[in-house]
Amino acid sequence: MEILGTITLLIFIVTLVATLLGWIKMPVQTVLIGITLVNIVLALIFFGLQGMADELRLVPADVIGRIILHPVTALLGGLFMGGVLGAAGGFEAIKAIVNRLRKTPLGLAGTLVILINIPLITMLPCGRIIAAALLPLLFMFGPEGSGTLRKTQLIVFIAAFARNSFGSCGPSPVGGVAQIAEGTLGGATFPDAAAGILRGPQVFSLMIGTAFMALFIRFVTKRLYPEDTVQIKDREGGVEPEIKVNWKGYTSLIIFALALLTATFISFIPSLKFITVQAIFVAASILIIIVCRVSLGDLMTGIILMPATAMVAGFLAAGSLYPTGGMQVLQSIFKGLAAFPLLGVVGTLVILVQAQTILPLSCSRILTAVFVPLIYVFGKGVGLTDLQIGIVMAAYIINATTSCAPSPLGGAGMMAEGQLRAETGYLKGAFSFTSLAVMAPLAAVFMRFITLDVFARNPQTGQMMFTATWGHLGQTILWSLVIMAAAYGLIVVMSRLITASLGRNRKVLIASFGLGGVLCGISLALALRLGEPVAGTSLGVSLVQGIIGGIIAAVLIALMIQVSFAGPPLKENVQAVEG
Amino acid sequence: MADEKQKKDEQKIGRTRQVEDQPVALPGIRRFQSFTNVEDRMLTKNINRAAMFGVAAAMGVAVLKPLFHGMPQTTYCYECRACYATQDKCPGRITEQAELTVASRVLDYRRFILKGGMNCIRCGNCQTFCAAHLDLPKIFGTMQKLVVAAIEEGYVPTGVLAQALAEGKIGRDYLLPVVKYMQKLKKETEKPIPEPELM
Amino acid sequence: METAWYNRWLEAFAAKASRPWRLAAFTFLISLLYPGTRFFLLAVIFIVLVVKSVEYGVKNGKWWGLKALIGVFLFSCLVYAAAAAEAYRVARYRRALGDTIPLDLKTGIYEAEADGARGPVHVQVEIIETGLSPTGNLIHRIDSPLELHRETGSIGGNAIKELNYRYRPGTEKIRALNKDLITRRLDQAMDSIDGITGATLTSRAYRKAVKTAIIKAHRTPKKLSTFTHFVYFFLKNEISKISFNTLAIIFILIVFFDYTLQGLLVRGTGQAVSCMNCQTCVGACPVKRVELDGKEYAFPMDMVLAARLGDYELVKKLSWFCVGCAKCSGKCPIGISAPSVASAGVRFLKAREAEKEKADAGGGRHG
Amino acid sequence: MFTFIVFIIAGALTGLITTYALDMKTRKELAQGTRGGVIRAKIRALLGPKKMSGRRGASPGRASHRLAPTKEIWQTKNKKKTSRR
Repeated sequence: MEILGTITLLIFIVTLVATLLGWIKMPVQTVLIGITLVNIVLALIFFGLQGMADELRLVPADVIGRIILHPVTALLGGLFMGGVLGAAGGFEAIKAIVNRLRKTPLGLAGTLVILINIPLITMLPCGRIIAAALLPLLFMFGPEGSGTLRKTQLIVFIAAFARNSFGSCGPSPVGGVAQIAEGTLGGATFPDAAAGILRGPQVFSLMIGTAFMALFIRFVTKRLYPEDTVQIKDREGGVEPEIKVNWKGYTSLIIFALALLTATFISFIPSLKFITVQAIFVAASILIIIVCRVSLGDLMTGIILMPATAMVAGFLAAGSLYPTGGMQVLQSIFKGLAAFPLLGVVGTLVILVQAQTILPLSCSRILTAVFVPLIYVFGKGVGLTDLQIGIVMAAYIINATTSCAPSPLGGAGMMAEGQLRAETGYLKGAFSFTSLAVMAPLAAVFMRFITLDVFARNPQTGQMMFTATWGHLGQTILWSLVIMAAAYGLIVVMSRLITASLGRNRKVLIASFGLGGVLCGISLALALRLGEPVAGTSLGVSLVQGIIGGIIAAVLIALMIQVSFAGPPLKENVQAVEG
Repeated sequence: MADEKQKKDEQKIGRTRQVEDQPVALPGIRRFQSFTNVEDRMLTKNINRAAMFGVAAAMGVAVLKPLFHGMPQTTYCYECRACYATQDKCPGRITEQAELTVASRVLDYRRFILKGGMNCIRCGNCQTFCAAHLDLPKIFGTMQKLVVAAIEEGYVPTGVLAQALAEGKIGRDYLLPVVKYMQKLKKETEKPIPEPELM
Repeated sequence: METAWYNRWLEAFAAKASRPWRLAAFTFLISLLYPGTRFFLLAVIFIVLVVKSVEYGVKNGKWWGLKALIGVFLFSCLVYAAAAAEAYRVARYRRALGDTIPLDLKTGIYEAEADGARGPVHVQVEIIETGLSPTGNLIHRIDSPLELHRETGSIGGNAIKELNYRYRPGTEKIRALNKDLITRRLDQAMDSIDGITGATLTSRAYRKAVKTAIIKAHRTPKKLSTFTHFVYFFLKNEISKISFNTLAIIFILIVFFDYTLQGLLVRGTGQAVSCMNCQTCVGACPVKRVELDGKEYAFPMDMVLAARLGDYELVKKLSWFCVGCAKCSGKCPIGISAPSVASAGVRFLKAREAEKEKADAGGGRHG
Repeated sequence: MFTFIVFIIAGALTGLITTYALDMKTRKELAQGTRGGVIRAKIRALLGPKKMSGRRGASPGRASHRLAPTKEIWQTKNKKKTSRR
């Protein structure tokens, strides 16, 4: 059984890495389905050889049973809504509303900030739902459209929007990724965990992560386009083209907003709890179809098959590891790492937290379904308290939801890159870096100081504790500021070091990632230590362990990013801009 | 010299799907791209088609199977695992109720038995925690019947049953069919199986 | 290039079974599998047919379709009323009997068997007229002939002797059993037959055999006729909150499945299924944006997506704008070639149109 | 409440940073960006799950329902809630 587990796990990881590095040039679905089939065939052969022929019958059901159906159907339901909304002109209505907002005291800057954060406000189960429709509209702010923004500004704007939208699946209450972990955390310590224990940290670190992503891209882009100070297309006489939106657009937008609100808050009404998100979305789409007289075909135009199919294929591939014993092998590998003195429990946890960014697949749920139970079992195994497991889980989930952005396998970040007409990989570095150095530590800090105290139950009395104090608030802000300042320093220094040479840029990239990893390791180790001691190590030892783990994870991430953020050499680039 | 090194770097780093001699239009975009890279295509068109069909079929199976067996509710389990909060209030000592629901969805007998599904007495404790308010007792009850039928047909591996018996994962209501089946096997294979005392 | 046999077969399927037909087939399949939705799905089909016939009537001034539908509706109402009336009568009869208490016993001796520890346990139940129950008949004695079973003499055999002794005519035990039969459900009443310590399997078998015998003695209640069963198979309204949710999910999945299928059926457009809407092709394309019929399209990507959705008319229109430089296919991360997908779509459209024309012409000649 | 405060502070800060990153450096634009960030953070904090705002009264009924003994949970199925001892 162990041999079989090792072989299947090796097949899984090696094939995925080969696909990520571009050695296997096939759609990710094909690769994953291939892994599944190979693993199942191997399992059949092994079981057959061992004389466990009657075990064979249950293998297919076990594999198919690993499909988590809810996020797939919720995502497809959301995409239906997107398609209908687009056809009815709802997104045009958003544009008109934004145009109107610009003339209020909010001004252009405030409007852009809100626009960037629309995905975080709507919180759909997949960022693609809203990004697919809104990205082309946002692109029209740039030189090719109304010319409101310059090219560098546009790059920052689109990248920040993408970052925000592709993290929004984390805090979503309607089939979000965090729900997988919330339930696992639920139990004696956090009986109400499913009511949103992970959503606060997610939102917090996503907000700040978006801003840092924008900062990162700004510094890098400034180096790539040093001369980009003029607007490429002047506005003709300052007159902007008027956006015409008919009543259909506004109506559909209102129905959409109502459906979203219903979906968000329905779980708080006990008598209506049974209505699922999918049902609400389908009903709302059909309502829009009837009211706004959109054709039924428009329902389907919004569907992006890629995430749904990749998700199913990924669940199948990961599921094929269960009956073959690959999961036990994975667990024992991490246990072995934890026994290694230089890495220790803290170092292993830091690597585990980054596991998904190291293997960025096109949808985070593929591996989250594997890793969340693994982290829980691992944490219990090495003697972490429930609070500490909560901290690790918060940091893990934010990294997991981020992992679809830097994925080269049709990850969501590619939508932004494609929209910018850039080679794949231009934004990947920034996405990975912010999730490594800023978002995971911040989520851990927020979880440690604010959320856990709200959710934890007093072990003596069994009552819920509500002990978050002003001191906790101060500590949260202090720690966040320290982390943000360190990350800012890193970004500034790194952007200064970018030159015309790609090879040198790559070294800079790896070095800065390593430093980011150090930052991540230190803050995670501190957040864990501030709860209770970890596995009996002293503070200094756990700091060192965290740093080593962080560096290993960061270097692995940097190696997985094939194309560095520097893109083509500067010289050539400047020529291209000029010519 | 420096140019050569740079080119080498570029080839090593980037995916080469473009004509390198062409000037750059935007970061990473060259003015002319090769028509079709034959080596990128391989002979994979039909494989991709088949894989996609496999994906869709797997989804179809995952939804139609519970429908066919009278447990349509399982299709909208969030798998948020909120039911784990039942903890020691579960009289059947089941710790992972969500696993049972998922096992019921695809009729995964092994998972259902080993996670303690046959211990369920359908008290409805876990239902109060369910975020989607599924009728968990009904689902588990239906599944228990199906498991018993499967055991009688000899569909469930004996290894699973022996393990479940040893771990006390078979509730007293279902001991009889299991023991009967094992006894039948005992007659065939002469393996010693302990006969539990009922009532 | 020679077309592979499976491609020819798939394309013939795609041309014959277009999307409405496929969706109807899926709906039918679901309604067969899932009783709770039958009525709802039938109603949906009926409403769609009514809308279509009204459209036809407005266009052509002929209302036979609508009239036929109204006729079908009235007829099914009548059929349903007949079935409902019968169901009501049966239900009333059962209620009068007491739905769960099988008390309507016939007099006589009934025999039954059940598997004991080592073989079948044989039981005889004698029912005589007592006048105690509403129908007047109750159990007189229970007997298990010793020569008919093979239980272990010291355990099972003794147990059966003991049970035979307990349920002689007129004992306390048999009166208690009769009382339980009147006041409780059958399986609950069976629980009142105490087991014999140490002979669990035999006791169980005894109990089961007694139950089977009583069921044999029971006069079968009036059943629904085949006609009513048939009508209720389609028309019984079982829709609930659960079926609403499940229907939504099934709807989503059917659409997903069907739209995945479309790309797989038509040769050359299968690549489009893997499209991930990343718009890299739009960046590479010299055309980039196309305005058609008041709508704006992101150029090669929307063409590929239209091919995936099976909207080949749109593909044809959009393909007029393509310059065929194939920069997009060079940039595509998965290697989809938009021009080749589009040309495959247009080729399929043309082939279908040609076939239709041929069929029309052929039909005219024959007719 | 603490979540609310932290969100607003973070919102203001990120609004400021984003505006700066978007290359809008005049004081007016920075102020506008900050305002936008705060509004966004407020909306987000209000939309979040009730538990997150840390108010005690948010879901006591739910919690007590969950902590109730088995028997009473079973009885509440008849729409009539039995009082808890």
